[in-house]
Amino acid sequence: MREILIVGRGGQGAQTAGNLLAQAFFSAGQYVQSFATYGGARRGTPVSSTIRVDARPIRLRCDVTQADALLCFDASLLDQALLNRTRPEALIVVNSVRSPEEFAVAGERRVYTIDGFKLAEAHNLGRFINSALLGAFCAALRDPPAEVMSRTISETTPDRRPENLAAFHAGFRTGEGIA
Amino acid sequence: MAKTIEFHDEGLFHSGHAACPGCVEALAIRVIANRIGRNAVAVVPPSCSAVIVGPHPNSALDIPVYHTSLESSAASASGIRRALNASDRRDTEVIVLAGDGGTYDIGFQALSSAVERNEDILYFCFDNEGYMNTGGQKSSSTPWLAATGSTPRGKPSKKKNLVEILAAHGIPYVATATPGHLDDLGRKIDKAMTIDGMRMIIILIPCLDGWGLADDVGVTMARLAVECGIFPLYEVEQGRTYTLNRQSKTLPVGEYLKKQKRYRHLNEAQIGLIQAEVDEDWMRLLEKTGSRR
Amino acid sequence: MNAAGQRTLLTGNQAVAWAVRLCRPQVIPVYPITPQTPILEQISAFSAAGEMTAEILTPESEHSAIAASIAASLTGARVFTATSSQGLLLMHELLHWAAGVRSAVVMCNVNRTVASPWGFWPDQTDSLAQRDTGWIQWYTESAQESLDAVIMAFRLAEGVNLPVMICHDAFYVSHALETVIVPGQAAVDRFLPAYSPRFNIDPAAARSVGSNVDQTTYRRARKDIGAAMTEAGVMTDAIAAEWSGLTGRDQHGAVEIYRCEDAEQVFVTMGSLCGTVREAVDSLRGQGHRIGLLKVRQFRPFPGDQLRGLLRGRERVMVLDRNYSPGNGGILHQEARAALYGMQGQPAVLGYLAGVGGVNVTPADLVRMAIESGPVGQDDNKFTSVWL
Amino acid sequence: MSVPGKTPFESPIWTTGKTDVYRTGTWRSAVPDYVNPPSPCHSACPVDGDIALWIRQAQEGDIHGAWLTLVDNNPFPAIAGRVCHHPCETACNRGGYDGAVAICALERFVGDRAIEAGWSLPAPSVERDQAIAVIGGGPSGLSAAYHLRRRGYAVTLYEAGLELGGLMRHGIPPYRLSREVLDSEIRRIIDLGIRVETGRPIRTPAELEALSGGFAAIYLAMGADAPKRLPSLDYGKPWVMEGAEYLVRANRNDPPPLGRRIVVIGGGSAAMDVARSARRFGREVIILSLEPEALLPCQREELIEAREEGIALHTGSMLQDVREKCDGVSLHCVRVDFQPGVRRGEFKINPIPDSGFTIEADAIVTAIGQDPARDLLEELLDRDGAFIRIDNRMRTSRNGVFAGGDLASMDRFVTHAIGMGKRAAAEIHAFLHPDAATEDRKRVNRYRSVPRTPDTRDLRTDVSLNAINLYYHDPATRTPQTETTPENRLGNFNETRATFTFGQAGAEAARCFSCGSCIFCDNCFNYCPDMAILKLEQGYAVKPDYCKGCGLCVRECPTGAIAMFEDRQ
Repeated sequence: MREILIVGRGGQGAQTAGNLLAQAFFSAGQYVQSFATYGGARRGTPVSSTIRVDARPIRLRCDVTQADALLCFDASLLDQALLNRTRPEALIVVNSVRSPEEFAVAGERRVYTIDGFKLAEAHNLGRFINSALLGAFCAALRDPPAEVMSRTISETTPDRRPENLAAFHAGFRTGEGIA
Repeated sequence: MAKTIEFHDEGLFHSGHAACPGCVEALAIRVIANRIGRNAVAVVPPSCSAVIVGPHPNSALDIPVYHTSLESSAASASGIRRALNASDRRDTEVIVLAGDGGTYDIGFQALSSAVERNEDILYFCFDNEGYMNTGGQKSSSTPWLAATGSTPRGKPSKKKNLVEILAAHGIPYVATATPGHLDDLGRKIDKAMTIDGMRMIIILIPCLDGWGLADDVGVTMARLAVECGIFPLYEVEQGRTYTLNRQSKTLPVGEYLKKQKRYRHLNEAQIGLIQAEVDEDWMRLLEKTGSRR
Repeated sequence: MNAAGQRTLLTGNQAVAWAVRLCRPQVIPVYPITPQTPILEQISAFSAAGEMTAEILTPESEHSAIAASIAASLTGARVFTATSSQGLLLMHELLHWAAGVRSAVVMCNVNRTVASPWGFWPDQTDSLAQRDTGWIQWYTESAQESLDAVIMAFRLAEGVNLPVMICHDAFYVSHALETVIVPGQAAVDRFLPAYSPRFNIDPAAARSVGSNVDQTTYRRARKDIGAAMTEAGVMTDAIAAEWSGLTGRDQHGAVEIYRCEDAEQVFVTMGSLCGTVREAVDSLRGQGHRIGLLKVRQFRPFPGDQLRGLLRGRERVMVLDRNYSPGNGGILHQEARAALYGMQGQPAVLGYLAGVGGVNVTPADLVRMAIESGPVGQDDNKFTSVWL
Repeated sequence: MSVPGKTPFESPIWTTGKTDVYRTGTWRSAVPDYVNPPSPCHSACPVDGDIALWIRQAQEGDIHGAWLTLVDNNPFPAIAGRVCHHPCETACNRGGYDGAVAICALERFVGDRAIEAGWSLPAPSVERDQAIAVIGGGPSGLSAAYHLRRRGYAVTLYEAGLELGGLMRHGIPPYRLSREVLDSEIRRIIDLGIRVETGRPIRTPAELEALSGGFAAIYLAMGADAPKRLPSLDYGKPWVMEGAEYLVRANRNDPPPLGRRIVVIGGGSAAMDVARSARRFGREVIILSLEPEALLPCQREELIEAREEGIALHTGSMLQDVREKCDGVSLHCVRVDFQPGVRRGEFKINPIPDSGFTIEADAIVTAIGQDPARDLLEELLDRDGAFIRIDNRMRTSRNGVFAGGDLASMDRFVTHAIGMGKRAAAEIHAFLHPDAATEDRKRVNRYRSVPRTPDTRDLRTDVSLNAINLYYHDPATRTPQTETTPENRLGNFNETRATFTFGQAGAEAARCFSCGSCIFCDNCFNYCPDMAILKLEQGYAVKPDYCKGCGLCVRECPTGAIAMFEDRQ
């Protein structure tokens, strides 16, 4: 079972990304369990989404405290408290113009950075970065398969579908390059 | 004899009920039951009505009665309404027979909501101006200066004006009535039954025990209340169109107050204050009915 | 959608809404409250899309919602409602009423902490505080179980004329998006025929209900509720067996046992915690411990006989309570101790307040607890529960 | 349900029956009863008229029915509607509200309608062999003859004069009672088949004895034709005259030549009639009465009209002596303090010192009452002062001989005489047919002589105004009769008042409270909170099982026809 953590700020699309990811894993034949941040979420406040993925039914019903992978929509959120919720060998993808080296993280955690805003703007998505980040994250995680993820985006994105798909693929290519 | 009434008793309200001798609430229920007919369901919260139409295993009414909790008449009636709608029985009338405590006070929240949703319910409030079934305590319908078990020296605040509150909701129909004007009550029931949505008829019930009256004067007292203008007979449609059913008040309030034990502590000055209040309210009502510009 | 059902991703609340849609209730009075609100919203969305045709009634309070529910049920409608926490507590008076008049309302209560202070976390004190109201109570572990439970609950409620409360935990069930098999409409229709109560509010019969009674009648009415509860205990297992046959999935009745075959120690709990316990049991079994789980699905009527049969001769029972009754500890603990009291082969019964207020309980916590409990000792039957 | 096991749901919480099983009648201590108590007008009526009933019929537009009800008790509605002193109106409950109902005027309307339409009195339903003699063709005799004839008897009416009518003809001027009306109503009675012998005075025992053999019973109603005289006056003087004589002549349009200024002494209707007749002949008239104005025995209307016609009044005054002068007489009078006595006709007077005054006049006419003739049937029948003594069944001391009217009573009113004739007929019938007549007599004396038994509700208490629910009776002023202006009254003897029009009669009839009469309005049925009133074919009954005794039916009865009584269950 893999446990994935997606964090961002309210309004950035982190929770949507989590749902899309869960849906894609489900479409790929996996069992998933996904939670979004719960309670009084407000725009700008930190939000997160957690996903458990397994080949067999998932029974565990407790908080994710040792994530295998982390997708971080906002580099400012990547603090020690967040890192403490990941395994020492966790995969971390963070939306940032900075280089991975600039992020001091403990253990054997692998940090990848991606300039989500640049990719989003390049595909006329303004500040909607979740497709691009999902692309990079899928590539780094090597799961779910790109065609399943892109189909999920295609099926569930209400508008600007071509732009989102293009941004996803661009992100995926970037992810392949850096991972 | 112009003032006698046309009334057809179909036997839908049965003898043997548990109302006090001379109770005009029972009289009102009799008229209501027979006007509404058999294709109806009644919701009754704890109140004198609940006692009157009971007790188990017998009922005084020929329509089913659901005895609900004190605060939830309007909600319960809504549930029945929706269930009937769901089985395509929209022609079945859902009525509520509640007291003022269950309407003005504890049931007010549910009532307001049902009015806001414009549920298709015909709600009768038997307004005896207090919690008479529990031996006579004040409710928000108890008039200013009336003595009750919980206001032994007279209620210090005014009676809540439920008609105006409901009118402000834009309720399709709200009317006042009394058991002293059965022809008027009957007409209002008939009219209400032609209107869709929430309808309310507030019936003043002079409580023989609670007001300190002889067994045979319930009807008389209801008429006095109207004649002195303390309880005007009127109707409001869609919250806007006001109709006054008795055009003038002809008696000083003292004629009404002095016949009731609950006011016997009043002095002439206080009666004067009540008169002034009644006069003012009457003028305001006339303005709304367009009788005075 | 085929007869076996459609695999889909749903939250626990969405699964409940789907179950409701499949059961074709005619009246649905609901008032919004976190974390129940998505149930109302999903049902409203189904209705807006024309996918279900119930009368959805949105009154000013939970109190009115349950009042309308009871009345609608007595009028012969199939009725569903949902609430949580404060909403359930506001309903309290009428919860008694619902059972007293023998309505067949099915309700989903999302277990949430009770104020004050304010919180949105999973905690079962809200529904357990309603245990004496005469409602059948089921506690579910997953979105799938909630979905199946709602369907079975209508069968049970309408079979014995008692209201049924499906309780699922806030967040861990209500908001967890998971794989759920949604059964086909035809299967549900076959399983759940239209509601036709023996008595209802109907001008044609003109019978009244709920008027004031004498002492003897009141006592008889209470005894009848007791008899219906007993009947419900039998019927629950039969209904589960029938629904298993129709869905091809294992459905459980009043209790479920997990790896208890030779267990010396048995966890006893309800709701979402069961999943975590399963992981702990597997882990402990892996370390050679003979341990299992008894999941109480049905808290009312309390399956005391089944607990006695299944726990007879075990060394130790560890009751986990995600609730707290100040002054007497965990409610399930107290009920289990009472059920097991004085029987031959009575196990030691330990109570743990695990997850009260929604605090996280991990498999590791439970493994540690089981191992650290050591050999059975004198303290193992102590009256009060222990904070975990 | 494929699940095994039987559900235990046989709920005891649903109702299975109706509340009729609870006999809430056990709660009560008092119970209403439809007693239809007498209306005050009825109790006051000298002929026991069913006033509330006939007015109710008039309200409904059934004038013929109203008339039949009227003539059940009184064959002279058109006459009574003009001359009755109407104690009914004094008693009328509406008087305490907004003015008594104009019962008398209504009666006149109905009576005139009958004359106009030519309605006949109901023929006897049986014919009897027995013959009865009625002596005296005045109101009492005619009334007795009528009621006896209606019961089937062969009646012979003996009248001393040449015309029937008695006082109605000799004593009442035509401006109050037109002769056409008088003749019509008398003729209608005679037309029932009554043998009339006029010019046949029966004054002596021998004359009476001569009749006795041929008749099963005899009713004496010769009236009081002996005028009282003022002892202080010399009736031999040409300037003194008795009122009765004056009226006989005036009514023949033959006014006595008494001069220009006439003083009439007396305060009753006869005095008024004399005065007003004299006024119509152009005389200056002054009335002098012992009674103060408030106690004048005449009717109020007469007083008012007399004044309107220019008649001066000196009430509470007594003539002390008269002095002849060359051009007439001087009446020396004094004001008096008048104290009425216990019995009718009794009084005490005390002259008020220094209150003397003088009236100059040409003549004096006294109208101070009349007595039966002193010599009448002397020695044959017991007497009671001036009157023939009768018992409470109107029997004289001689078996089979009954008496009534002014001959036997001090009540000097036409309708009293009519009423006594009616009662005499009933008593004679009872005398001749004791078995068959019980009910008949009961009916006639419905409220007067029914003995009280434990089962008799208090029938004799009149309906009071308190028993009338005024909510059902909107205020409405009394309808006045149209009157001729005073100027147009003088110089002729035309009737001064007009009969009601249909519109006026309808409006006035509608004012009647129908005191004590059930009007089948259904109020008792409609206002009963306990559905304890049963509607019958004609009327209502109380359901003893359910009546809680609240009295709401009584309170809401618009006519006071129901009353509460201690329950004897």
